[in-house]
Amino acid sequence: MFLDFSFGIMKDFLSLFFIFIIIFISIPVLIYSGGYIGEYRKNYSVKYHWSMLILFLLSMIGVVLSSNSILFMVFWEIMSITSFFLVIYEYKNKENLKSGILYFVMTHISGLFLMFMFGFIYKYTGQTNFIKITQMYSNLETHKGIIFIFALLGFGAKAGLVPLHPWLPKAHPSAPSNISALMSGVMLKVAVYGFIRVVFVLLGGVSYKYGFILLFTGTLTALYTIINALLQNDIKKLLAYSSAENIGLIFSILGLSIILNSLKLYESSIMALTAGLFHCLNHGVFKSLLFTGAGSVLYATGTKNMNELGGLHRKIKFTSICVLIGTAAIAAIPPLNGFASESLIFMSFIKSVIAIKSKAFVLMIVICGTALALVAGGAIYSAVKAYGITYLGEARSKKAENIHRIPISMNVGMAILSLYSIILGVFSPFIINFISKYTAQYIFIKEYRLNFIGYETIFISIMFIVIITLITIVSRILDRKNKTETYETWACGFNNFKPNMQYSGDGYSQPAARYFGFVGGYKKEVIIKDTITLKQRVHDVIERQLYNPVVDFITFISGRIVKIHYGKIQIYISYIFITLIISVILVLKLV
Amino acid sequence: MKIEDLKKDIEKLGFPIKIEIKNKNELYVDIDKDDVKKILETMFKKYKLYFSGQFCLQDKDFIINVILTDRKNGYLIILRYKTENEIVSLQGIANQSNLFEREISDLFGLEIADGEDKRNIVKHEIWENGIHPLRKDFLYGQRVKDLCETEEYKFKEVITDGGFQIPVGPVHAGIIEPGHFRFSVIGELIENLEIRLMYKHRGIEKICENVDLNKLNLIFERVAGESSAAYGEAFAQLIEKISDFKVCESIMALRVILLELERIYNFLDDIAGICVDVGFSYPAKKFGYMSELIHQLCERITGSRFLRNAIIPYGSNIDFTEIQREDVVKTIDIVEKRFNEIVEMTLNTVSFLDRVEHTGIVEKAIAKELNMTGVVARASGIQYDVRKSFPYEVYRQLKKSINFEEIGGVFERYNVKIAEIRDAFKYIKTSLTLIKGDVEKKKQWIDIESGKEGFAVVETVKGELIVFARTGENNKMDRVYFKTPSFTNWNGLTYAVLGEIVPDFPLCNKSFNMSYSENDR
Amino acid sequence: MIINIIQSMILIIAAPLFSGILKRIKAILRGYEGAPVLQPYFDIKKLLSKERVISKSSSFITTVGPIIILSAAILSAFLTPVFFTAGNELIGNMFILIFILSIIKFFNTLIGLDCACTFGGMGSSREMFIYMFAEPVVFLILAFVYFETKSFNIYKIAKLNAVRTDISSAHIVAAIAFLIWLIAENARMPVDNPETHLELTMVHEAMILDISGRDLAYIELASAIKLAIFLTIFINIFLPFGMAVSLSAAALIKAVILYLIKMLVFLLIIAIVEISIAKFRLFRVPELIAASFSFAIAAISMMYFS
Amino acid sequence: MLEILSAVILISAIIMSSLRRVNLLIRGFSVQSLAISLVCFTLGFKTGEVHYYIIGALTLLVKTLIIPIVASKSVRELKINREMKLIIDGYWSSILTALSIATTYVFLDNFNNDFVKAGFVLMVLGGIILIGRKKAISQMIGFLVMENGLVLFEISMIKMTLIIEILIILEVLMLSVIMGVMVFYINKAFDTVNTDYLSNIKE
Repeated sequence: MFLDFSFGIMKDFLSLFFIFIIIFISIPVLIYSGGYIGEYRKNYSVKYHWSMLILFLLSMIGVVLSSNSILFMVFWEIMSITSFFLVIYEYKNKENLKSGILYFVMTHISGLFLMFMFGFIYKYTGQTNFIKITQMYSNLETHKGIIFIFALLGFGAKAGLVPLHPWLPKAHPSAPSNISALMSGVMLKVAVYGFIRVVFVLLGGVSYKYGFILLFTGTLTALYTIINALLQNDIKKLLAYSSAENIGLIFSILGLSIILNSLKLYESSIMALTAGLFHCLNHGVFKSLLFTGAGSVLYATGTKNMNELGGLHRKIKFTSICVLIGTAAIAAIPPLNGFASESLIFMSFIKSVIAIKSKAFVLMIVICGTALALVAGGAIYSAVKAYGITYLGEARSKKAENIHRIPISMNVGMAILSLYSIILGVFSPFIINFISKYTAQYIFIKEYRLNFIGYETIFISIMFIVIITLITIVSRILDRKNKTETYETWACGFNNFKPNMQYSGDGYSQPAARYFGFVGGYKKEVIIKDTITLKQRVHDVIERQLYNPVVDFITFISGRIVKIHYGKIQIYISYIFITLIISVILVLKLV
Repeated sequence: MKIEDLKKDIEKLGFPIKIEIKNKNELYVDIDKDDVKKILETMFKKYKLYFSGQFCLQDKDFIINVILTDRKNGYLIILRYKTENEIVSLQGIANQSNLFEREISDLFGLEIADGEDKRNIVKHEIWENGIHPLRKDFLYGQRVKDLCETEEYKFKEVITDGGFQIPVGPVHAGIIEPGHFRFSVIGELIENLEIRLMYKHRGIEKICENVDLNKLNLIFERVAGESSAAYGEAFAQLIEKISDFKVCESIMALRVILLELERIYNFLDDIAGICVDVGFSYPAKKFGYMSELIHQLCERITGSRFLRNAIIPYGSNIDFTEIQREDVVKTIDIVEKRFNEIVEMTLNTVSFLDRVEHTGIVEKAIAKELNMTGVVARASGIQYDVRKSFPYEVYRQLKKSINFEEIGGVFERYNVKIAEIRDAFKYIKTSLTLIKGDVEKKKQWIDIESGKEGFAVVETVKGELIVFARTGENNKMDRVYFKTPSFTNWNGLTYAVLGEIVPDFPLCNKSFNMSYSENDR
Repeated sequence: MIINIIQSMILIIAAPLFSGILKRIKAILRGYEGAPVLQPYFDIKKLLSKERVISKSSSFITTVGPIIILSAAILSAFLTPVFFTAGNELIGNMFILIFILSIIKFFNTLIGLDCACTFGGMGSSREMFIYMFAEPVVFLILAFVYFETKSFNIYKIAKLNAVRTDISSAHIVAAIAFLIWLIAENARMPVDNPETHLELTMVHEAMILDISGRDLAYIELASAIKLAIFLTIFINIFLPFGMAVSLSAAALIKAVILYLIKMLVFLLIIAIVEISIAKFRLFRVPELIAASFSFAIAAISMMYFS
Repeated sequence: MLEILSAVILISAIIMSSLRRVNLLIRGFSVQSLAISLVCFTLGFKTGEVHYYIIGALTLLVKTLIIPIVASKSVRELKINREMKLIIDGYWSSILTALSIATTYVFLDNFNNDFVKAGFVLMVLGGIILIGRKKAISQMIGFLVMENGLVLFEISMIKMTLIIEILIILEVLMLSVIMGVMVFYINKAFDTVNTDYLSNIKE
């Protein structure tokens, strides 16, 4: 038996679509990086960064293009390692190293699962070539479950599904912002690509049971992470959690697609998959935009703690406008791209239900849809919090007052991304219909000509612009008559304004913390003496309850194992001797 | 225990003291400056006295007076000590004494010797430096210039970056007097509240020293517009006490009618305010309407909507004949009937009860610690009513029991206020029977020799009002001191809102409804 | 097409009238005369001729926000059938309508945070808090409507429901869920007190505390239009009987009169609710919305699972 | 007519499941019972069977009038107007209600009668009220809601003999009277009507 090392490339729609996402998003991010990296020139090597960045991008393209599981894994590992090196780029900060190592471990766990998965596929089909596997997926029929589970664990760990997400909120804030933009905007999508490739294409669709597993995992991820996102003060942490939330959204819509597919409701299934794919693209765009925006804030002020920021709209106006577009997109404000895919997701949730016969399925889907609606509400909440606290109002600390100038290249990168966001939103019907045509053709191998959505959005966008223009003209006319005057903000006649007399990030989300605080381990700290100490503390419950015991256990075990060493040669020899005897006994017994 | 026995008992304590009884129920104890703390502690322990206030007199030296009250027997015990330039701080022994000490320190320029809290209370940042308006060398009529020389008032600051402060006031959205509230929050829950008042200090105590006694009742009534009858009563009581005069029962009953009318419209406004602040507009409008009816009644019988210039010493400044009597009876009947209906309605409305029950709780221990008096204290379970402890006019016959509730929340204050209104209806009706014949308007010249002093204690709508006065030359007062109920009760609010959410603050505030102008004397 | 534009224009122009009527009804029920029903127009006129005062801390959000808010309100009025529906319009997707209405909320909350004033932040935070809980209800109501009529297009829904004769119990339950959501979304009484002037308790008003002049006029107009739109959507989804489905004069007149009567009835209902209950405590509002949520679920269950 | 009534029944049950006011619970219960009795009358009018009328009249008399009046009287006397702390708070109990309604409808998929499902929902929601409250009187209401569900269940599904139905209603009356008396005495003895005390007695 030999391994098939035919280095063909995948040229089907799925690969091309994801390559499009990678290139489409990485161009503006690379432009952005040109300015952003300048900050590191003093302390770190820029050449190293660029080479790793290019390698990272190439490896992602490699993953998407590879038509062979071995090749796939090779590129996958290169992608993991380069991204690890990029995460720990600021290696002088100990905190970054720590989170980098967590990322490294998680990404390798992911790799391990994927290895198992491809191993199983190889075992049952004897093939590593994706096209050939597709042709003989009937061999896999009885073993789909185990492969699906490994795919979910492997790709889920990379994409950040709960409970495998803890690396996300650690690695993203540690990485330089252009890298977090790429990791969140693109790399997570590569994991989604892998999942779609394996589950939809290689396995040719799985049973609805797995669809429900996926749906629930996705919904749970979205719920858990959005609440955690809401409670964060660190912009990049908030965005990282929000990425996990969007991944949850994508995975749940994929789950819905699987369910519908296995129930032979192809039309709805295509719609769901289309919504998922389109959301991949859109999330990539607006999340990169928001991460680059966070990067600009970090560049300009040196902090990413929302409670220290504020009033940035005055100093970095262009950035703040771009980020406003990103915020509106993530908040699903029409006619931006977030709205286009989010409304499609919810529509497909409702539409799919009508066709399903089983009431229990419908119930579960409706409940998941409702939960996702809550998530959408939370997404707007956290988006408004992130934007409003960071950019609006007055500076909350000295850091936010003394601002570095932002290089033009960074602004250009962000401008391109915001332009994408608008274009993808306004012209969404074309894109959706385009994607759906090809998903039908290439993934479901069915000929369906579908128009899920009319060209209403375009019409409405035009109307919206016309109305805004009209009202602006009216306002201009009115303004000519009545002057505009600028005064201090009215503070009830109290004129001793201090920066901590405006809402803080913690305060903004406290009402929600009261209801959902337990999800984020919310705790309040109040000490009232001569001065007042008010603090909120949050931690990732899953990380603390699930990961820390494991880490502690491993530390404990390794601590014990260390004691075996005494540095005396006799002891080592005796170890060897004992081992030898035991193995001889075992061999004799067993054979 | 009779007051003579008390005097003997105190003499036995063994401190170098001088004791004097004046005006039947006032015990003046002259003590040494160094003994203050010790004597005060013994007083609290041995005689279960309550600390009610502290004020300063200026002779050659300054004389600090500590007012203690015996709520059971109705005595006032005044500890006096002479000092040149500093006050012995009672902070830690007598609760809330910091307020009084800071006030004295601001107005007389004395140092607080060893107290923790020495912040300005009357003086705001805008005041010029070195000004002490109540000193005799500060000329009457002299203005305090706006020089912004006084040091900045230190609030408790939030130091961490997650928490923040909400400054509210001094200019408010509604028609409210000035006051600054500083909430320390991290979101909605109130973790700490500081109140700063006295934005419009009027110097009434100084004015009182320079107005002829015959016109002084007008000044008294202006201390707090909402309880002008009670302040007028305090003045009448004071003058009658000093000059040992007793008016006839009809006039006494008439005064009670006016006082209770004032209580009715005030508490009607208060409960209307509570309804407004929870957005329950129907009863709010109705209560407001009833309050307006009472106001109009007041105008018909006294010529003033706020019952001003009606109660004067030695007599009555209004006629009260059969016409007025019928008017009162008729109006009260109409209002009482409507009132009971609307109250019943509010008590049956679940959404209203949900808002007011278990909101803004001041526990009994805290209320005691803050020396709270009046309705708010009675809602917290403190059974103290001046009308019962220091009965004046015909209250000895009327006031048999005290309305009180246990928990001390907004709902309890609401209930106590309702009970007070109902009581007021009852007292008015009984008082009407006590008025024999018509009362004629009769004003008598007041002329009192100098050096007389005395206290008047009155239950205003807010609580216990203690007025001290000492007569001086030229038929004028030498010193007038008001211990107003709001002065101490305000701080109850800071405890009531702890742990409540920010949107519930206006409700708690309205249920207290303390007076700003009583502070800005 | 033209009739659609006309009916939407009428809705936009009449929107302040409806809020004027609502205020007047409340005043009369509480026993006083109240302002004339045309008062909102006078207010808007007064605000339009006043100078604009903006805060030193405010950003372009304060400049752009009110314009976008008003545009979104007007745009959504153009997507709503009022008394006529042909059922084959190009526009009118409920999802788009709901999301466009959320523009108003989005910019309102940003305006709240814009002027560095605690009250604005307070209102903004509360609004978002309520909005987050209300979102699932919207989803369920849309799902219900889709299950009932197999359409997302509000014109089509209105037409289908207008010709429907039987009325199911699910329909009633869903209508109640919608009403609760409407009240929560429009900052009406048990959720927010539109009449209050206490900074600390406000939700909607707190956000626009620092807005003045024409900006305030825009926002006031937008919220009046929003209330009118929500009521119109409610009427047209749940009670569309008598709606004109063909272009005849008689049908149109009947439809207009019926629409006005329905509108007045609902304004009366809102007025009675508003004067007879006290505002909820902020943290009890989610309980109200949760009740609305269970109504919606019950409606779907009755509609779909039986 | 029947649609509106069944909507009223369900709405009242949903509202009741998240209330913490005892007198509102009682009011809701009486509205619900009124609707049920009207359902009985309507069914009687439609089918012409007498026993519907009798059940309706009994429900009207016992559950709409007697029990609510007695209960609200005891509430007024005992001054227990609300639950201090629900075991499940309002928000989550509404969510729970929603989920249980949906599940009920899904599981009772096969029955084509609305009242069967409504009856089952009432039983489940009555259970939620029964579990979620501490005060004996609201637990009693929860029990009565369950019984209402039973009535709905019966009038729609099985041809019950009239006698049994009447006996059940009378039994419920007896039960509620006994419970009321018990509640009263518990209150006298412990100064509160909290069933936590009953569990203390057990120990």
